[in-house]
Amino acid sequence: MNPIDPIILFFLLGLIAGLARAELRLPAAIYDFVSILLLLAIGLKGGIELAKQPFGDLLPQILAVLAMGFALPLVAYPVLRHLGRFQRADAASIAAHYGSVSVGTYAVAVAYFGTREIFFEAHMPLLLVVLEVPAILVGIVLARGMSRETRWGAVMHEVFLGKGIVLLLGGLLIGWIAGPEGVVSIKPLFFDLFKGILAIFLLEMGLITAAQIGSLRQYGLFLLSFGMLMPVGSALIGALLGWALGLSMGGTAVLATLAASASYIAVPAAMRVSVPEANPTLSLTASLGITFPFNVLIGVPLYHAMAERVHAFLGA
Amino acid sequence: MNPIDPIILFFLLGLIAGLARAELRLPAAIYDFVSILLLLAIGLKGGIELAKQPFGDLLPQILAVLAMGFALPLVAYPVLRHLGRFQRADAASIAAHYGSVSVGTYAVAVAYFGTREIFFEAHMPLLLVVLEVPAILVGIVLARGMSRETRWGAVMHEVFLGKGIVLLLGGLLIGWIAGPEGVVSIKPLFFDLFKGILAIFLLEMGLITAAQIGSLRQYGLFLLSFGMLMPVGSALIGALLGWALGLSMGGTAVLATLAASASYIAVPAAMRVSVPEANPTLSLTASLGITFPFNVLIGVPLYHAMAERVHAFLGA
Amino acid sequence: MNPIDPIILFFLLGLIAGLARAELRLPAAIYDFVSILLLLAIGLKGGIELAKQPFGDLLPQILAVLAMGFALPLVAYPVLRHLGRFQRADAASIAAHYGSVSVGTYAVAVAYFGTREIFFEAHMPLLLVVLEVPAILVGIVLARGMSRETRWGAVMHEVFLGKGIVLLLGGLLIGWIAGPEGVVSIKPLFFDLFKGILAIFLLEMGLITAAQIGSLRQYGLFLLSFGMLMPVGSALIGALLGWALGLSMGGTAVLATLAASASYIAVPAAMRVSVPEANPTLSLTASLGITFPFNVLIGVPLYHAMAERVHAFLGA
Amino acid sequence: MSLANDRIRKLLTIVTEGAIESALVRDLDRLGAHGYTITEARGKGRRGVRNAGWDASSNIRIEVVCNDDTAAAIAAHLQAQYYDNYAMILWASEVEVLRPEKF
Amino acid sequence: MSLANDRIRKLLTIVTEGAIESALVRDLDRLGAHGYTITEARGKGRRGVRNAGWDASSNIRIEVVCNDDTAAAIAAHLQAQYYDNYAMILWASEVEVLRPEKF
Amino acid sequence: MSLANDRIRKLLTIVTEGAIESALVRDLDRLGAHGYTITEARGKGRRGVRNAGWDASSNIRIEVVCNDDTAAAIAAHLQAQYYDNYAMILWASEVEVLRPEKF
Ligand SMILES: Nc1ncnc2c1ncn2[C@@H]1O[C@H](COP(=O)(O)O)[C@@H](O)[C@H]1O
Ligand SMILES: Nc1ncnc2c1ncn2[C@@H]1O[C@H](COP(=O)(O)O)[C@@H](O)[C@H]1O
Ligand SMILES: Nc1ncnc2c1ncn2[C@@H]1O[C@H](COP(=O)(O)O)[C@@H](O)[C@H]1O
Ligand code: NA
Ligand code: NA
Ligand code: NA
Repeated sequence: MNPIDPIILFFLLGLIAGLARAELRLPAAIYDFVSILLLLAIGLKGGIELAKQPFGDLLPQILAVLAMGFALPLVAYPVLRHLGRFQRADAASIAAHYGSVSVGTYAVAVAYFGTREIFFEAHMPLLLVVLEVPAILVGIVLARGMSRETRWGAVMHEVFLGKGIVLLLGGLLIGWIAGPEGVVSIKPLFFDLFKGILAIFLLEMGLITAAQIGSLRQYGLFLLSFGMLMPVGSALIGALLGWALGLSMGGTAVLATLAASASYIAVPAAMRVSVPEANPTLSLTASLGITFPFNVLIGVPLYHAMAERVHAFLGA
Repeated sequence: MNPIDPIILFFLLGLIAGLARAELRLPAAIYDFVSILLLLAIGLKGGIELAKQPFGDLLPQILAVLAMGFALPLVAYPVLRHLGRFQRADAASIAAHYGSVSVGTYAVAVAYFGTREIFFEAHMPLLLVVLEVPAILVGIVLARGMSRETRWGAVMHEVFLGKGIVLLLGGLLIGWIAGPEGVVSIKPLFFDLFKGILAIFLLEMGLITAAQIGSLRQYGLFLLSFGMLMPVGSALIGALLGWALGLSMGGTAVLATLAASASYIAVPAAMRVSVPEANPTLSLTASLGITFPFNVLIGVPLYHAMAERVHAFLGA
Repeated sequence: MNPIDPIILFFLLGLIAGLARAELRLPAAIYDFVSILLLLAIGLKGGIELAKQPFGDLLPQILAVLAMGFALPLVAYPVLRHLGRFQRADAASIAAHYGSVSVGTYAVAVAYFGTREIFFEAHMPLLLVVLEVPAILVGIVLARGMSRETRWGAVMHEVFLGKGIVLLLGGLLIGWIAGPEGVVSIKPLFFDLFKGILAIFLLEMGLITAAQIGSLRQYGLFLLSFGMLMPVGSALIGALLGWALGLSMGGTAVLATLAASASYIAVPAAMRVSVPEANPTLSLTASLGITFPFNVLIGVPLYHAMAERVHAFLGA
Repeated sequence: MSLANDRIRKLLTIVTEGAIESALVRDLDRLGAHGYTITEARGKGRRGVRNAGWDASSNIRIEVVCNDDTAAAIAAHLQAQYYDNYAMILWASEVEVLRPEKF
Repeated sequence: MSLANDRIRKLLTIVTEGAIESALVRDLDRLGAHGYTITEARGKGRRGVRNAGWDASSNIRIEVVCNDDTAAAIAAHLQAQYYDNYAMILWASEVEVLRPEKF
Repeated sequence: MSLANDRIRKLLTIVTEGAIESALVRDLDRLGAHGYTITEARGKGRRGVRNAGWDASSNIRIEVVCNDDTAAAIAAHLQAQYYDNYAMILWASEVEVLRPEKF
């Protein structure tokens, strides 16, 4: 059996310290710094790989994953609206969170498969970027209809010029242009420190999660179930898609994880500006208080097993 | 002869820059970040070692060191109260500072013995944690008596859920659970950068120390002597205890350093909340303005020599 | 052909993100931290080399470079005053910026020649420090005359105790005292991470530059031309001096880059305090909005070529 | 420093979510404020604790010194546009300024 | 924006040591404040320079908008409980609020 | 909390460039202020946007509680010494203090 990954333990440390109300707080500037490093590092890694293969080969995958990004919130919305009896804006906003992706969860998956030396396709960061955007657009349309009033210019600005996309895409492009040799000189900061930086990030995520859990009681059972079942459902869709696209078992599992993960950076920021009447506590409680810990602690190994089954049953 | 350790030079740089009123200030967020990294790294290192040996073997040492933690402030208090003519609360608070430990001093000792390749027992971080707490309790009782009014719940919260203990203990547990192999992936951040991070920390400590020295004039000769003699006395107690517990020469010297060091993080925070009438300038001037530089510049090599003598005279 | 250095791409990423008004901002604390690390690292590197050679041998170079530091602003001032029709204070302040140096530009040159494995003299950081100061003094005298009113004490404090000089000189001294072996333990932070840290720094510099470019329109063509021609002229002076001092081709190119670079840390701070009536937007638009990107993107390779020509024509 | 009438202006203080900073600042410009000052903040209110640990929970505190009409316009706009959907609080007081022509 | 009487509240501003933040915030809640805003600060006073370089020397600046009684209760409590032993300063002014029902 | 006359002081708030902090603080001491509180800030005014991204564009916000004469002296000094050449704004209001003997 594999040992517990220490980065998960950092998450648990943060979570427990937060629940115990310990005097532990990471300065906001450090949280920012650490996220910036992670986003750039993930982008760079993807970019280096893109430099090795013709972009055209990836186009089918990109389009398929884009389609999944549009589909997932459309699956989530009716569940939230009718089963969960959420107001329209809230259902749309939560659906957008779950249709998009979490970079932190992706990083945990990368670490997980890296430790186990399981191969996955190196252009995954590109799919991460691709998956980030469509759910936001769907969420806004679900909340507002195709209303003329929506200031799509502002929306697009918010979506494409948010910190997450700019740094991921920027990293991708830098890695792609500079190539494997070019990046050697910045490797010690962005690659060698990656898991250590991720550990610090997860420590803070544990503290943030603990703060969200307080509001869990308020929203009760439906949100709790949704926050654990929706990712499993999405993961299945992701795993099947990965298999259909001919990804390796590892790649399938990572795509399943991407599908399962729920955004807590890009989408909240965009929803705040574009669908302000949606209650951010609801969506953050779900995505940070339930789904993030679920994915980090249980989800990733589960989606690993899922990908193995899919590949075993459906053939490689 | 060994060259001067550059980390000591960073401390001197900060000290001189501070005394010269240079426009140099480390952002508070960076000071926080750097302390968090040091505390986690020290904890992790200890935890890895604990993973290698049965915990039961350490119990006698833990109990003995715990006893020393209770004893040291009881030695310091009468000196401060009667020779120093300090008010009760002040004497109790200063005694608590000197009974507890300084993580920065410990880190300097680790670097010192590391450079010289002198072996010391790897579970020292555990003793560091153990020594941090009892002096705080003794200090409060000395200031208040066993009064019913003391809200021990709040005190315990402050003591055990302060940043220092949470990160040290958290690091210990993570290192212990993940073990040597598990921790490999986060080694570049926590272990390879350790001395560089310590250098930045000491630069800031130099600046802080310089700010304290201003208030030295005000408190005069007694505090100055106490700040240099008390650590030497404590170190002797620590060295004898180390020898009695069968520690190696290096371990004995590190335990002596721990005994000699005075807290400037955990204890001030706890005293501020539990013994507010104690003047924090007094204790910080002593612990930061006198004892910290004394230990860093003179103390560590002195305690090294002390441990050599003790082992030579009393036999190994 | 050499691949594009990724650190330049980070600068471009920041520049483009800034111009596109992306939601990207590096916390001020991180900018501070990153500059502190760069300044210390550059100082340390120079200090290690100083430890290897007798200081006396460098004295002629130091004096010659000092003279250049006094001369450059005297060349710039009449151009700004008469051709540019700037007010006396503004002309003096801008001249001071261009007579002094930019540590960021120097770091880019170090990275450039490092990647190409081109040798340059290792005591360049010493010349960097030497060049930082005289232009400030000349600028003040140009603005005020040798007036009795100038509080030279305060000026000297500002100049010699600013963050830049303290950290560069401090690093130099630490490197010099600790020597190559002493510094090994802090190498991972200061040297291995150097280019990664520089990448983050340049990302932020790109964002800052983008913010300056807005005010460019206001000041028009003269400033634009000055910001690109002045560095080329200075570089030529620097290159000739480098050749005359017997520097290697690489060293000549680095000295040319130093001469070409314009300050945006030490000089603005000093001018703000000593020549407050000079408009800081003017000088920062020139030095940050024009000259910094010019030097980083075009200048360094240009000065490289210039040094090659000088050495080819005038003989080695 | 006499409280001469022509030197009296309104000081508006707004505490709200960091997420809407750019939109808010654009509004202030449009509504005629000649300047503003922002500090990072955290706090508690109707919408719970906002501890500034990360983006979504950070507050900003904006101060605007302006004349009465501008203050009224800003207050009305914020109340209409943001008050219901965002963590926001706003208070106003009278202050005396140097160089009243600036505002 | 008329200074209508029913919209007038007290704005209490407290500057004190960061070390007592959690205790203070608990007290504010207990004494009836509906909210508060905190910013990081440094400064100088009777107890010397507090330059915020590290934990023990950091200040916080707390603002509370509340009604007169709550303000009086908070001021009295702080004076009794903290003023002697902590670096602390407190001032109060009158402000006009939007949506007075919030306070 | 009555607005008793002997508890009324002036609160001066100054927003200006971080670059002159040490000079300013020296001036405040000299002019008789017993204390001050500083927070980091950014903002916009006549001299454009100062976004605090780096040294040259950072603002500080200084508060000084003092008596009328000191306030007048400080305001006059700042106006004479700094107002023309530095990004600076200053406003004053009346506040009630606890322990008036401190100021
Ligand atoms: N009574 C109050 N006094 C001071 N600040 C407040 C008060 N109420 C709310 N705030 C601040 O305004 C923010 C938003 O308030 P709310 O919309 O009530 O959640 C809070 O996070 C606090 O920072
Ligand atoms: N007169 C004053 N004006 C503004 N702030 C002050 C004043 N006096 C003290 N302070 C602030 O209150 C803190 C504690 O004050 P003290 O208890 O006087 O040391 C100081 O660190 C300053 O930040
Ligand atoms: N009307 C205003 N209201 C609030 N703050 C202002 C105002 N005008 C200027 N400021 C602040 O004062 C600083 C300097 O102002 P200025 O000298 O006008 O550029 C700005 O960067 C703002 O932070
Ligand atoms: Na998803
Ligand atoms: Na001790
Ligand atoms: Na130059």
